[in-house]
Amino acid sequence: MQRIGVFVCWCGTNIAATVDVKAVAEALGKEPGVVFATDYQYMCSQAGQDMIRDAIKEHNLGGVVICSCSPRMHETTFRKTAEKAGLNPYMVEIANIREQCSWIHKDMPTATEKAVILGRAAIAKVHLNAPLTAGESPVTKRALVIGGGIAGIQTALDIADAGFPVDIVEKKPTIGGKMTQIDKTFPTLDCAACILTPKMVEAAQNENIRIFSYSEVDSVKGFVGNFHATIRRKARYVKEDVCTGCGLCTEKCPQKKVPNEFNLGLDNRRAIYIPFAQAVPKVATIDPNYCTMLKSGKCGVCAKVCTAGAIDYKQKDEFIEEDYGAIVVATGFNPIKLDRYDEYAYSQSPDVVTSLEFERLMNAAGPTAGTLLRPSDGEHPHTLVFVQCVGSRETRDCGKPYCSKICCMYTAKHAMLCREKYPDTEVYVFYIDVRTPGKNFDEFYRRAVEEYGVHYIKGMVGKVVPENGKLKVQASDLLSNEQIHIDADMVILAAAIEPDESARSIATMLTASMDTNDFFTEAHPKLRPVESPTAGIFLSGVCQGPKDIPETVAQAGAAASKVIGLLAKDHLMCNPCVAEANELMCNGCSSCEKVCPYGAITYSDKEFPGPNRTRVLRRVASVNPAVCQGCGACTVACPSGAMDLKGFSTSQIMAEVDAICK
Amino acid sequence: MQKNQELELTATIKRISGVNPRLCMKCGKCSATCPAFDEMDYHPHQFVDLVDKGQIEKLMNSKGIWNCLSCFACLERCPRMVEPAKLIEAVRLAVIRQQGQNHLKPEQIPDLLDENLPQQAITSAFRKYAK
Amino acid sequence: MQVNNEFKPTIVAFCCNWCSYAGADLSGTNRLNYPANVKIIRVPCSCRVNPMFILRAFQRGADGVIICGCHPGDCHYTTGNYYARRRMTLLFSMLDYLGIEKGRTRVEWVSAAEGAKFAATMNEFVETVTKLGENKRLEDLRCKN
Amino acid sequence: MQELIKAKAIELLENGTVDRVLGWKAGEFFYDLTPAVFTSREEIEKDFVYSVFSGANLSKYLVKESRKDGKVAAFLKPCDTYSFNQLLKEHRIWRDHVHVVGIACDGMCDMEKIRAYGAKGVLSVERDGDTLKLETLYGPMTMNKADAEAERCICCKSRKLVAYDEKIGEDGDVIENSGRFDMVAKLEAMTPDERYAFWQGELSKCIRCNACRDVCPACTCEKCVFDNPKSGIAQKAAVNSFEESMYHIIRAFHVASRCTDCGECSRVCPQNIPLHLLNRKFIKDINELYGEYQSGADLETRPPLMNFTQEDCEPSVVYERGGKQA
Amino acid sequence: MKQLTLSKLNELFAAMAAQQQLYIPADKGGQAQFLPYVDGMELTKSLNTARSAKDLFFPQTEDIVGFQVQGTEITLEETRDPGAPFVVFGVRACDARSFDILDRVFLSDPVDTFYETRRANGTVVTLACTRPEETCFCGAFGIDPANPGGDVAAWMAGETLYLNANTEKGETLLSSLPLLSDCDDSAVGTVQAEIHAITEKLPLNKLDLTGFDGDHLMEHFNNPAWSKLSESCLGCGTCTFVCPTCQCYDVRDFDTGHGVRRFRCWDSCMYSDFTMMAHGTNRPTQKERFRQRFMHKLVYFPSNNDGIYGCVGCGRCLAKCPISMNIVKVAKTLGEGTK
Repeated sequence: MQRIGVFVCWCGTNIAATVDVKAVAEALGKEPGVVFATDYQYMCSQAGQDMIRDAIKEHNLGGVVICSCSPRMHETTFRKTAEKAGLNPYMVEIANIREQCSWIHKDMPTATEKAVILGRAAIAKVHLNAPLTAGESPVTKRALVIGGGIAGIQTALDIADAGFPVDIVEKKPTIGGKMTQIDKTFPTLDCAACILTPKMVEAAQNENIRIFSYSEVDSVKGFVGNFHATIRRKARYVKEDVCTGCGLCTEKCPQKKVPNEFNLGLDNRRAIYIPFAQAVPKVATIDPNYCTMLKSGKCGVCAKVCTAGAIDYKQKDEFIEEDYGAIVVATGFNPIKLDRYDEYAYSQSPDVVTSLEFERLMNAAGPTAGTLLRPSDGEHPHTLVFVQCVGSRETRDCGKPYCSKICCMYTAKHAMLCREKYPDTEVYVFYIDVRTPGKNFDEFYRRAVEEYGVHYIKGMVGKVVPENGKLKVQASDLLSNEQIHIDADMVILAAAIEPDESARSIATMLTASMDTNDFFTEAHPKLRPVESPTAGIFLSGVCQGPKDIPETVAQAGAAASKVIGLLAKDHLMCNPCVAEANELMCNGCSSCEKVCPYGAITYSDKEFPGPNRTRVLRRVASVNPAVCQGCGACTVACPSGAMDLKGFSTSQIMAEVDAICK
Repeated sequence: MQKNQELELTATIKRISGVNPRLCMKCGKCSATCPAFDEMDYHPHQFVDLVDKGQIEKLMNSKGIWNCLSCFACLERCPRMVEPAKLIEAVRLAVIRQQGQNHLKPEQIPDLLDENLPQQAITSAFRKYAK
Repeated sequence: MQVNNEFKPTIVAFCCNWCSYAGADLSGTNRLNYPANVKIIRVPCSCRVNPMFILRAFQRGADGVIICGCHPGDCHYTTGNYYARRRMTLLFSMLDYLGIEKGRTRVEWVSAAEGAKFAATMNEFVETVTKLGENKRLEDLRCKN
Repeated sequence: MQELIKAKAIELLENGTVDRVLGWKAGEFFYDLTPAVFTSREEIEKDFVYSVFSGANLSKYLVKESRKDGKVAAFLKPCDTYSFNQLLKEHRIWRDHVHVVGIACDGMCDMEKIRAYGAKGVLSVERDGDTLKLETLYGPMTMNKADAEAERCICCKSRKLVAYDEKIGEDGDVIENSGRFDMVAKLEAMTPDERYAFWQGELSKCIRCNACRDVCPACTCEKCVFDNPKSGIAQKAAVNSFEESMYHIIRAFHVASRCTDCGECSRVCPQNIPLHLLNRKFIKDINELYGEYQSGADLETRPPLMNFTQEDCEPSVVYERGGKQA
Repeated sequence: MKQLTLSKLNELFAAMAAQQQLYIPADKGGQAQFLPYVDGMELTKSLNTARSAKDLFFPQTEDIVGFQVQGTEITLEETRDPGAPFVVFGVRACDARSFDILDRVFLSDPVDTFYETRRANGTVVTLACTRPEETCFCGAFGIDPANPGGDVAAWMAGETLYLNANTEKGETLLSSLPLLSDCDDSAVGTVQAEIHAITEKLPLNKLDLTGFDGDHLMEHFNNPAWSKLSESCLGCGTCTFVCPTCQCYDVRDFDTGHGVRRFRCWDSCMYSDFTMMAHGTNRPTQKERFRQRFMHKLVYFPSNNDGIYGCVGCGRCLAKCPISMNIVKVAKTLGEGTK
């Protein structure tokens, strides 16, 4: 039996107004083992803490029960207090008589009675507490970045600059992400490629960075500081280290009718391809869905023309296993599919395009070599209609309830560029609101209107009907309270953006939580915006929420600094409340191992003393305390009761049950 | 009109239609999509706005309410699921009911009977117009 | 009937530390009332709840036992509540099979943000158990006063 | 059949394949066969019996036997092989110390049923196809073998041998619609009050002799929680109706998704409590809620309680299933 | 000797039950057990009850004393059941003999007052076995199922129940029942002869017990056959708990949350924690535990009790042992060793 001290906090009037704290202290003072019981206005104050410290020393207390606010609030505070008095911090238990008692009950006798019972339960538990010491786990000084867009690249570069090795895993054949497809950037109108490609090259050349392109993360196990990932390098049927990127194969390949995803299917590429000229790594990749050699075994042209001998039709997916201390998620976004928006005729007319497609049509490296031409007939368009908020701010199921944030600005950019390059065009922008919070953003939008004469119309497009080579646009002009009709040559839809489809499975793999829109949730929306609630997982870029490039880069840097802060530590303190196997009772049945989410349980054959001085060899479980996170799943899976959880042991919980049900 | 009466009327419209006009983000897609736009004095987006503001009387006096085709295009395309067509229908009903007179009396029915008119139409018309 | 009105059931609530215990705290912070006969035991995860604990509670005089955890998919330990879900489903089914009132046991997923749901759930559960009356079918007479 | 098995046992011993043979040994009567280890031809010839009374499941003995030096041959009936597999899965048997001879079985008889049939003072039984000829203190009588069969054999789940090194006799099949859940379904259809009365009647008979646990191939803990004073639920006697419920619920829960439904618990219960109905309830629920699962059928599939899917039903499913709520 | 036509049996039961609590062997839950008599209850058709009659004098569990705990205050609480007079009808000769064995244990110094009270309260009416089972071997212990003993012995012959008082208590009981009429003592002669004819044929009735005495104690103890005999024993308590003579119990405390109930409950020497002490246990494997049980019944007990065996041949363990190991097999195997 422990010598227990009970401290009842008034929390000003928060507790004392509904709980008779004196009566609680008096009642608990009569409990077996309690040698000291008192109450005080604010136990968490310095004076309150001193009181606890002095009582521990004076009464030689072995356990402390504090009846106060939630343990989520001040458990750490009081543990530290106990530690200062020379008591093991885990000999402190909190009875939550504020959030779970005084604040929910109005009647004083009822609340007081409940507070006494909660106090008794805590006393019953403390009697069975044992001193616990937190172990340490080493930190693997390497980071993994999932996603090789601008967010991933920037994070990797910043971490690498601090001297830590980083691996980037990118599922596409090249890093660069969405930004590679963008022509110009707002509000400066500088060329996206011009600012991105140097960063891509820098990442490729940085000694601390390894790039796994055309690869995916297959599985992640472990925990903060000690993740273990398996990376699948998909077979590209080209030896990456041998290919020189000369591109001869991509010219000779007879399979010419493959939709070019880099240009969003606006033109075609070959079955063997390099996505674009500045790709990193600049190596060819064979598309197994179109390659006749891979499909039917007949062809082999690329292998014949490749002077480097880089083609390998027999290549298999390769798996790389690596340990990491931290993981950054930078999985980015995609525009939503518009096939359910019949009113805009996106599926009916090639001249109705998304803004990202429009980027390619304006880009010098795009399908039209930078000249704006109508996809349907290659004619120069004269009337362009931009529609904003397509799928954004929608509560219908085909849309997204959030604002995609970047559309107002890129639409202004597109409109402005059209008018600049082709002054003969009429450009209409239909908007609900124009949102321009950002440095030089509103000025940029105003320039589109004032300098470039873009027609901004407050209202929405109701329908687009392709008719006689024109797109009949019917829309409302809310300011003039009119319905207007425009015969447009092209309609450009500002499609909402959504997290990449791989995000959900990655979140599950990393045990990181997501919101209903599949954006990763941050540990705290204001104070910890670049960390996931799961320790060791960090968020960079649009995977956390819609962002433009400067914001993405800023968040990427912030995530990197958090990673650097983690990797700079040699050890992390472990949670001492972990599972423990009693080898004498374990029968080695593996039930616990099957339910452990962390793989913290291993088995070994050990010799034990048997009856009559014999030795018995038995298979028994042991828990790696650095890996165990203390969920307790094993304790219930174990039929023998050989598994127990420190700090939440079976006997402790049963003692609490007994005290409550008395 | 008295303020109280106004509030009551607004509540009635909301109750009949089941529409919450506050969901509207004033994008105007309803009006953009409306095939009867030119025939109406108040356009669908204004309907939502006026109901929200409680100015039902204006709507009730409007001729335009009878020009709505009830094609439900606005309802279909509204990004916020406000359903303006239902508001219009509700205003129509309110007009009919407020006039306090039966547009159709039981004794009138025999005269109206037409061999080509489905009985169901009469029953439903009676149900709708006879308070 | 009057006795029944005065009957205040003893309810044990096992709450996982990360979601439901925080949800219970939040209902306190928001001053949302629920009856004082609900007493909460903090466990790291709903998967820590051993059927033994539930039976023990009934033995010692509990009239209802509720287990609260993170919503499936949101478990702090990734999978804990999935195991808890299967275990509790089978256990409750077995208790029902033995003729013990189903209403005395319950599992509810309450997130840290669902203070209102926590209070509402507890109110509802207390009401259900109050209607069922005293736990007679899993009682241990030795533990009665 | 018995002769084939005895010859096989002798052959395995004499050709050095094994050092010991695990089988059934003759007793005072025709029916009281005891599991025993044989080490010589003489012992086997004298005492080895395989008959319709060789009901005892020998798999659990292999937990101890396989840990001894040398190799042991075990004769396992189809349902015993499921237990054997499950024990292998849980690393309880050292496979390379065991030579399993699978033997066909067409249903074991239960002496209790013969007595209940009205036979008193039975001195001998002779099987003639589907009939049993009994010699009793009070004269001869005959009965159908089917009437003497154990409940678990009447609704046998499988006559298939799922693990063996060699076999004797024809291997059978898994039996679909064995009807083994009929009684569970019948209980489920009752009102809670009726069910409660049923189980109180049954469980109150319990004398806590622990035979069900000690014979159970799924109960191979080094120390059972009910024997471990530190578990907080250790108890020696059925002191109170709660203790009986607690013991049987927890025991059934501990073997849930590991129990192969071998039926030994009910066979050995001196108080004739239908304990298999508890285990089968779990099996039936698992089959219905999480998909068909037969423990011991293979070595790979995860037991359903150590597994999950994200789409699993919620525990509230219980409120909608089963008998009506009173 | 008294007699009664069997058709009036229920009237007899009712008359007994009117005076004091009456227990009769009846069927419940598919098996026979001694149950408090209620109107219309019928005698079981089974030869004997699944559990023995010792339950009525030495129940599986009983409270010894209680403690109330209030804070740090502890008060003692008397929980003893004062009991009331009762009659148990239909005890077989074997179970009747078991009371003699239990008496030697519980009524010798120090006297077990709980048992003593119940023995004093109880009147035993035995019933001769007209249809013994093949598992019966009471004859081996000199028990005559045709002369079942007890306070009152009863026989059923044809349509008549005969009753004969053996003790004063029995005399009192019979004389209080006006239903009964007097008859000649020789009336049961025929039925006794019939019973003897059957017992002659019982396969185990002549179990040879020579050599089971103190002189051969070490020989039996060191018999190598124990390993073989015990190897299939599961270590359950079935044999112990159905046995009419097993008398070991454990004393335990149950924490009720607001106090402690100290109770005793049957224990089994087959259990691994039987007589567990701080240093561990004297009988580390099942072999030692198994040996203990049979040595006690066949050797230790007779050595200390004028040659009376601790077994009455009721045959319950033969019928109930999960693996069909039993005292007959043990006695035969050990007997070979001393021949």
